[in-house]
Amino acid sequence: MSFELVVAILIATVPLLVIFPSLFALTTWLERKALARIQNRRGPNKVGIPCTRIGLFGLGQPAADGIKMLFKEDIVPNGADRLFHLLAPILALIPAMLVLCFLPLDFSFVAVWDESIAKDIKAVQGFALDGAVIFFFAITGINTLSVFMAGWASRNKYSLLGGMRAIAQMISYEIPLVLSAVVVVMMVGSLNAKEIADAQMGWNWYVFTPWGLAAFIIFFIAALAETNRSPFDLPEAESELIAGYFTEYSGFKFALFFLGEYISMFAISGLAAVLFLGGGEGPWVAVYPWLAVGWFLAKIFSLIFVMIWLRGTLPRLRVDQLMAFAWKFLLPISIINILISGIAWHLREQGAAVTAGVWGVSLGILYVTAVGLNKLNRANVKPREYKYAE
Amino acid sequence: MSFLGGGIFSGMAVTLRNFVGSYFDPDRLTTNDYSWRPEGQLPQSAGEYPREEGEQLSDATTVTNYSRNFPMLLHDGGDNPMDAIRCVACQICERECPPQCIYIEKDYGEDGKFIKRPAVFDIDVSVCMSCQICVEVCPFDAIVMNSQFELSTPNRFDGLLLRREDLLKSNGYYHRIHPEEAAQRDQRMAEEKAAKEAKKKAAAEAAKKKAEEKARAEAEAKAQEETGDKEEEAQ
Amino acid sequence: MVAPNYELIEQDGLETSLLEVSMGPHHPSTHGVFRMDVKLDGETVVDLKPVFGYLHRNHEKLAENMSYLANMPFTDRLDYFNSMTNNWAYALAAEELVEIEVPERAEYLRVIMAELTRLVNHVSLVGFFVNDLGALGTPLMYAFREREKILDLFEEASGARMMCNYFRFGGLRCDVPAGWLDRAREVVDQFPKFLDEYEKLLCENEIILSRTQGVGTLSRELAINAGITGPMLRASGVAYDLRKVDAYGIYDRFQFRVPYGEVGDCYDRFMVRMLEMRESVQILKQALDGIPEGEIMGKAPRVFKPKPAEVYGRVEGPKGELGFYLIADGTPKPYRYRVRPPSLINLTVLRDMCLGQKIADAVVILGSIDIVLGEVDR
Amino acid sequence: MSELSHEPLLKEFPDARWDEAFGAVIVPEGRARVMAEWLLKQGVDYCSNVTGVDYLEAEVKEKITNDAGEEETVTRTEPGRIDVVYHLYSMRDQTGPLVLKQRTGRENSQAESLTPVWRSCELQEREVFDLFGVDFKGHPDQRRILMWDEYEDHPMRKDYTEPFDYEWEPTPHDEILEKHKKGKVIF
Repeated sequence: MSFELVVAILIATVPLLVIFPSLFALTTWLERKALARIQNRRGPNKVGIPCTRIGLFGLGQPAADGIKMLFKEDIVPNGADRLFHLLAPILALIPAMLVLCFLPLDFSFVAVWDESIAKDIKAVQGFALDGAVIFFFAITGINTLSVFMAGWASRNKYSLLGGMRAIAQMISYEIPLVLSAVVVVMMVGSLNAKEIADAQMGWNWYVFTPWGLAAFIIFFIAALAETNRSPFDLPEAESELIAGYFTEYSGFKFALFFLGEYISMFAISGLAAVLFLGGGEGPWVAVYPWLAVGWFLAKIFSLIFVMIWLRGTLPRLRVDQLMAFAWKFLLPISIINILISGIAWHLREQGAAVTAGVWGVSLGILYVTAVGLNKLNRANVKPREYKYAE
Repeated sequence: MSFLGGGIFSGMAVTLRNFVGSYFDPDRLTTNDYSWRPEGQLPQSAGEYPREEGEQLSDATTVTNYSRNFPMLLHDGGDNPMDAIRCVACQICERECPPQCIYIEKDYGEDGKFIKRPAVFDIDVSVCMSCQICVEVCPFDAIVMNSQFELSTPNRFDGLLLRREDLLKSNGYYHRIHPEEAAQRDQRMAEEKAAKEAKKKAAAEAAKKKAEEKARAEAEAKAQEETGDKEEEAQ
Repeated sequence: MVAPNYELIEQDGLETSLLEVSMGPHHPSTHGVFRMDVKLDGETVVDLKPVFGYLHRNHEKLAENMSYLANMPFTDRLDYFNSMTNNWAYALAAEELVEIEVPERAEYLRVIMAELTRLVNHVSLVGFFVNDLGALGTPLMYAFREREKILDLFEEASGARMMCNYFRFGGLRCDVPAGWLDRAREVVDQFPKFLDEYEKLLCENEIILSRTQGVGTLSRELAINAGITGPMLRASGVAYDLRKVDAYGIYDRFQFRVPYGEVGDCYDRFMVRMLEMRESVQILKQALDGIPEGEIMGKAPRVFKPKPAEVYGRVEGPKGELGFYLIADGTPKPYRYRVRPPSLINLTVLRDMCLGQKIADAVVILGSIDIVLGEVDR
Repeated sequence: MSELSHEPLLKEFPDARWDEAFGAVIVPEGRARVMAEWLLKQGVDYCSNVTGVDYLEAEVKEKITNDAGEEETVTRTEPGRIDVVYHLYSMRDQTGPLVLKQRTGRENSQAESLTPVWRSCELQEREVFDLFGVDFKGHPDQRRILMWDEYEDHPMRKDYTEPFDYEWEPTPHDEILEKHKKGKVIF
């Protein structure tokens, strides 16, 4: 292995390992701050630079939390499976970090001094892989295992219930997640993340097409469920299961779980940005290629803000409703969406009139399907009128 | 619900309005900012908190003009507050206190004679429940509610036992923390005092009158006797 | 919903056992130190046994060793959300013992305080209820934002925010300070605006609808037979409100309606409380407009020493019928003092409502009953 | 609210006694369940409050007219008893209250459970069982409710004495409690 190749590999991977964990810290702060503002509170605003009274809007909070987590006692319940109890958080973090390399973050602009290194960087980047999207889903699947491991190894009934819920939920929601990604893959004809992003150049984002929009919404909902975010945070449902599968975790193991969860949030938002929001595309990217990374992160953050916003607004679904929602609502609608997008692909480039017709019809079909499925599933659920006695 | 997911969107609109509103509308940002205060300055308001161990809020610190926390004893000023203490150690509050947190011992002078003031007046604030019953039953307006809320201490036994000296506060302080209530109380006390004095005066006058009448009657009787005597003498 | 036959499962040769979970005494959503011993088949509740008493302090025995007046502050601590209505119920019973006339202004102020308390209780209950549904405290924080304004009013009037200790036999402890009525009017006028926002946030939310409708249905017959009172009874379709039935105090002077549901599920219980708040605002507006000047204390005896008698005084507390049963024996202490706690008696049907539901619903049903452990355990 | 008259009840059950002083119907022994079922049929559908009252053995001074027609003050010993008090209302007719009292001795206290008639008695009768030690016949689930299962005594009885507190620790508050115990602070 030549020295240049080592440099190239380092440049391609190290930023991922640096940027995202530090963004994790920022995101915890952001989430707490945004939730606080939604709830008319201030949020963390005291921890800033140590030994001074400079608050910096509480930006020191994540660091303080991290230090606290590191020094906390690591408690393993008596009778728990120590090995799996230890492995679970590690296994939660590894796949989350691994999938980051399938995001089309092109760091080749760093190597301005050597054209060949830039070329090498491009060659070793994971997203250039032909099956990047498949790899992405395959590796995120491991996450399920870690959650169940944690739930089972904790020797706690709440953890067990949380683990069982997590498995059912993650397996169910993987299907609409993949099926909605299939729409884009069909349109592009490639599983290569770079090519998918490039296909949306010139503001041809898939979210701006009816099938793309539907697929994006399904993808986003399924992504919420995959990352255990509200309103699908049943595995860690606080009001029912204390903290679900990590009830018995403390200290650094808990921090690892937390980190893994946030990194998979980044990863899945990143994939959504690649598939539907044009990857790193944005104004002035052609002039400054490094801006692509910025735009990409901006898209990720706006998706994450929506996640936080939803968390601040919505209560949680129930287990049976959650499963019903995946199998009776998201799955049929995503299959219909695939059919629609297939037909639309065949009718592409047939003139503006045909395109408009296809758009109108597919929007109509999708909306009617959604409303119909909703009626079927929740026939008796509607607001009521109330009577008064004088 | 006009369209699919309409309820969720209207909810999200509400939270977004609160999110944005919290930056502009003070009504939507209700929590206190416990901001740092300058070095060497005592905390002045409810939003400020003791920083160093043993540091208490300044005497003027109250939550609002109406809030109550723990009882305090009033004195009417002077160099030695113990001389002007209103409490006469009648022990009514001790008897009526629902959680029984007051402890009083009467003060006896060197000659063993009861001086109308407490020798010991303790309130265990770890037991006190701030119910204000003692204030209501006190016939001498000697005990009222303080509103100083910062009483944290590292010692949970003796540190939370307020002695007579800790409890003594001047009437002026009372006026500062509860202006309305104090004014009303003073007015009522003045009225009662005036009524009492009027009554006393009336009683004194009545007594005087009675005495005068008696004197006059006696004088008359005497005079009569004298005249009788004289008459007798004359006869 | 019919629970499956567990004997059959055993016969198949499969070794199955039910998962027994002890929810509580420290669980995030048991509203205090309350325990539910739940037997689960998967996620479905097969059996449920409520366990009480962690907060028991024998309130009744305490009161029997204390003078009538000295017990007043202890009633604050029963249902610590509604100290004003607790005070009122106790004062009502004691006033019946010695037959004191309460002055007009005091009656008006009592109604104002009780209805403000109802707003405080319902608004924070709805917040807690949605919290149990899994919302991250946002509705609760909005509820507390409004509650603070009312608690400020309480503080100005009585000196304390929650443990008010404001009512006395024959009236109130002190008059409200100058300008208080205007401030109260302002708060009351602002309240419907907040209710609009709250309803927009919650009442049509699809997730809340599907989580609460058809969950924990309580039939009308069982509700009456089990002595359920308050909003929970009205949600089951019985428009029985002591403010109308007993018309204690001066409630017969106000125009207000009693909302009631038909199904008796969690959604009805939630909505009945939302609607009741609007009616309370109506009462408050009328009371604030009609309040006269005058005395606030009736001619109460200096030493409260009632003749031997038995009374049972009850008011419509925010949680249900709060009753005080007093037996006087001619001494300054009550011979027997009994609280009829609505929270405890409403818990009678917890098991009936939870059977066959999911474990997540058990939490929601408990939330919709509206218990305060200070009152359940006393 | 209009009164719920006790007259029909007394007519139906002539052995029941009306206690004028306290406005309560004293239920004859062993008839509580039958009476309750009859009342439920009459529309008394809501049992609001169930509680116990403990009366210690007491000397009562009574003015009676003796055989000779003279007024005389007699001292007699009233035996201790426990009353189980029920406050009944009718939600159907919006009337009430009607007070029922079951009387039982202080030793081996027994009463009939009305839980099968009114479910609202369930937890309250458990509470009376717990705090007063009245055994309710026919109660479906009679366990301690507020005290823990292993607890022996019945705290709401008037002759209850507090057990030794193992977690006791000295506080400055002890002096005043001592004073109260000695009776220096008089009520």
